[in-house]
Amino acid sequence: MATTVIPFGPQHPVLPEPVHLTLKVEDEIVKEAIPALGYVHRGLEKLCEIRDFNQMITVCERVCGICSMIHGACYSQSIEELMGIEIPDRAKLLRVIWSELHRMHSHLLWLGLFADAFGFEALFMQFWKIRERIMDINEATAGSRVIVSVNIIGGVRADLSPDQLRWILSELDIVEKEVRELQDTMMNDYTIKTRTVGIGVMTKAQAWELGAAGPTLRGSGVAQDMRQQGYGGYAFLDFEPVVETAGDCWARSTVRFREVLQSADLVRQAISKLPEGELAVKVKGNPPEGEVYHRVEQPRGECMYYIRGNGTKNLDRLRIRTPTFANIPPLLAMLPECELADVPVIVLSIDPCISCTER
Amino acid sequence: MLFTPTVVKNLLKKPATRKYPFEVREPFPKYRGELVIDIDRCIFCSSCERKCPSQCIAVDRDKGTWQCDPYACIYCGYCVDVCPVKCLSMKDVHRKPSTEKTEWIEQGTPPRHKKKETPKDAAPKGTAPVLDKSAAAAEEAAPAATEVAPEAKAEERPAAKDKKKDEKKGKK
Amino acid sequence: MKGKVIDVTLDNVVGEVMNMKNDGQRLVSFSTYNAGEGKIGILYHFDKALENTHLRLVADMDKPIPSVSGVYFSALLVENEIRDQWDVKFDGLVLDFNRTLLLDPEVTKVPLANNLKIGPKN
Amino acid sequence: MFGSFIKKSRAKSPWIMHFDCGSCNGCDIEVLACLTPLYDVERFGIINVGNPKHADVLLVTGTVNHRNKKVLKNIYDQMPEPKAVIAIGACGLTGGVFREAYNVVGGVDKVIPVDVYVPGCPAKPEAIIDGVVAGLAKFAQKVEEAG
Repeated sequence: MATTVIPFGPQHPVLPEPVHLTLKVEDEIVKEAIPALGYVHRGLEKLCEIRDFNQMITVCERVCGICSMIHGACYSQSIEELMGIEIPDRAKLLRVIWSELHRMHSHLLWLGLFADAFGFEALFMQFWKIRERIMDINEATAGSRVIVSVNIIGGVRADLSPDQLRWILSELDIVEKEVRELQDTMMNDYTIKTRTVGIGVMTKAQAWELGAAGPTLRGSGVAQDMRQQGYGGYAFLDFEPVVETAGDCWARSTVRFREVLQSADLVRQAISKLPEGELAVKVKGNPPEGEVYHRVEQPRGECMYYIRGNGTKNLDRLRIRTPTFANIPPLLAMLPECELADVPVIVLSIDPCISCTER
Repeated sequence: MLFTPTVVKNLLKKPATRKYPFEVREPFPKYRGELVIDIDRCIFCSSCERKCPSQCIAVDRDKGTWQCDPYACIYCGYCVDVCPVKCLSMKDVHRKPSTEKTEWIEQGTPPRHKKKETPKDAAPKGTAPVLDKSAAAAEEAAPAATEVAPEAKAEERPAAKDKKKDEKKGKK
Repeated sequence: MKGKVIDVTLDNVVGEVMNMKNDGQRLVSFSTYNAGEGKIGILYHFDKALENTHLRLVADMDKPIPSVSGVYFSALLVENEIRDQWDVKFDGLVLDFNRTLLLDPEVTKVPLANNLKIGPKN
Repeated sequence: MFGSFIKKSRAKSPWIMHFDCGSCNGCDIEVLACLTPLYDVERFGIINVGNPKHADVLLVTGTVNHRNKKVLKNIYDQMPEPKAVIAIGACGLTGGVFREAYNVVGGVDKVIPVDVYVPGCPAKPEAIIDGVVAGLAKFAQKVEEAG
């Protein structure tokens, strides 16, 4: 059988972002996939040499616009760990609230895009309509729809008033109700099941060995979520990772669907436990010499920051390992032996965030 | 088939669409929109310049200019937080799109320097070229406040300053 | 830094990584830093049940470093990235992009190894 | 007669294409949000297409780097005349916060001519709609000039 080479991307209608895959195809069956990255590479890790450590928060928030809050929180937590700062409990829980709101909107966004990938455009519109409520919460409470920019070293910049907390709770109830209405469609619809069940299967052992992260890992049956570490405000909350065992595209979408509901629950818990108090502590001096390794859970999985300070206001080294970077090797292992028509679905099932990957 | 109830529900409900350019929603008061400066209150301390993560602000203390590249600004609001005299603020509406890149230079009186710089000489330098460019841009959207204003500002500013001087004199 | 740090050398890095794999550890990623003049420090981060272990390798930048992508397939992207950012060669990379994973020929400076220029790619 | 009909329809129902250069996804999802029920730019007769050969207006988000500037140029060249380009977000205008990074060339206007600049980081859907409306005016003018 002759091999045909089909380029996938960089500009592809299914992918909002530029990534290129060279697919070697035999009779509509993909035999090999080779990625080509670098279309979004900016080189922001190097910026830590010319921006001071406070300004780097805004740069880190722009690693990825979808999970910007969590990048910012991860960076701030790393610097706080390096400098030995303990931030107020209220700031910790406020970070949790915004982080979980970000996770919700990211997952809803992904569920929409996923529906779009197999041609269910009405479902895409429905999910994005629900998502706008969360964007409104972000805009009203933090000042921007996407990049909320609430983190500072030592705490947070914005506060939530009791009125706003009540409003968030009522909006969350509406969001949860509307999401639950779509649960049956997403999990049991005949068309969706045909396009996702048994597609792109990855076993538990494979996922672990290839270093998959986040919902891709949990969809294969590994109960690992960085929030179990109890970093920041998660120490105050009850938390159980969401796990599915099938390891296919359906399992991964189900994990994300259930995580939307779980995040809503975490926001409620955080609001109920929100103590009164300061928003931030004063930070004096520069990050000392030393290194710090910090991991958080992003919507797409585990994100790792490695920071080396050198006693000046600029950092020596900032290394960001983002979840999609870890999920590309599993993707390369999933693609062979799938049908060409399933490629967009499988690529989207790892929730690719290319701007994260290439930084 | 399982999606049908949602479709029916959506069909019976009011449309979700916000008819944006025709009906503008009440903006959220906390929204970090367009950056504005009250140049008369600025003391040219350069705090905003140092703090800006995007390095888009340039303050010249000797000439008394405050310059910002609005197209590189990332609307983070750090300059607003750090400003000691609170002359910087952010509107709750976004900056309007334009068809030309314009420069944004504000001319104020530098502190302590006794050298009198009449705003009439200074205004054409920075703000006049902006004027005709933004005129083209302004025909569609509602006129952008800062760029279109210089004409008015150039006239207003001396008056404002005279008032202030008068006040000061009065106090003395 | 959280977790245990084990120092390794060029000779035993692949063996140590192999031990880690046999122990059921998951490769999280590598981190690199400048470890003095002409030297690169590489940290191999591993994770098992949320416990971290790190292997620290300090090596010369001009000598090839043995690749661990034969042990952990997922190491290939990181090693290619290090190849891009530091111009460090890896021996036995499964899929070698030869400094084209992220960068194009227009970038003539090695980004993270300061003040180092490179010639055209071959 | 037929020619004027096409001319009119072109200006009344422009097809847009969105290309993400190197954006952080912030502006990117805001552009997508414009297409969803709450903002719905299809009200203006706009259709989002995936093929540059069908497109009249190009929306570009994000910084330009050495690799994607070739893609951007290629896509721009494939679009039929007349065409309009709308650059969105601080990154698309100047490079934004990443201007000084080693792999960033700068704004979109360093590679292709830009008609409308939409500031913001990320630009709000409202701002993008304003930008698209301004871009359409410019596009209609270009169609008129092209005859």
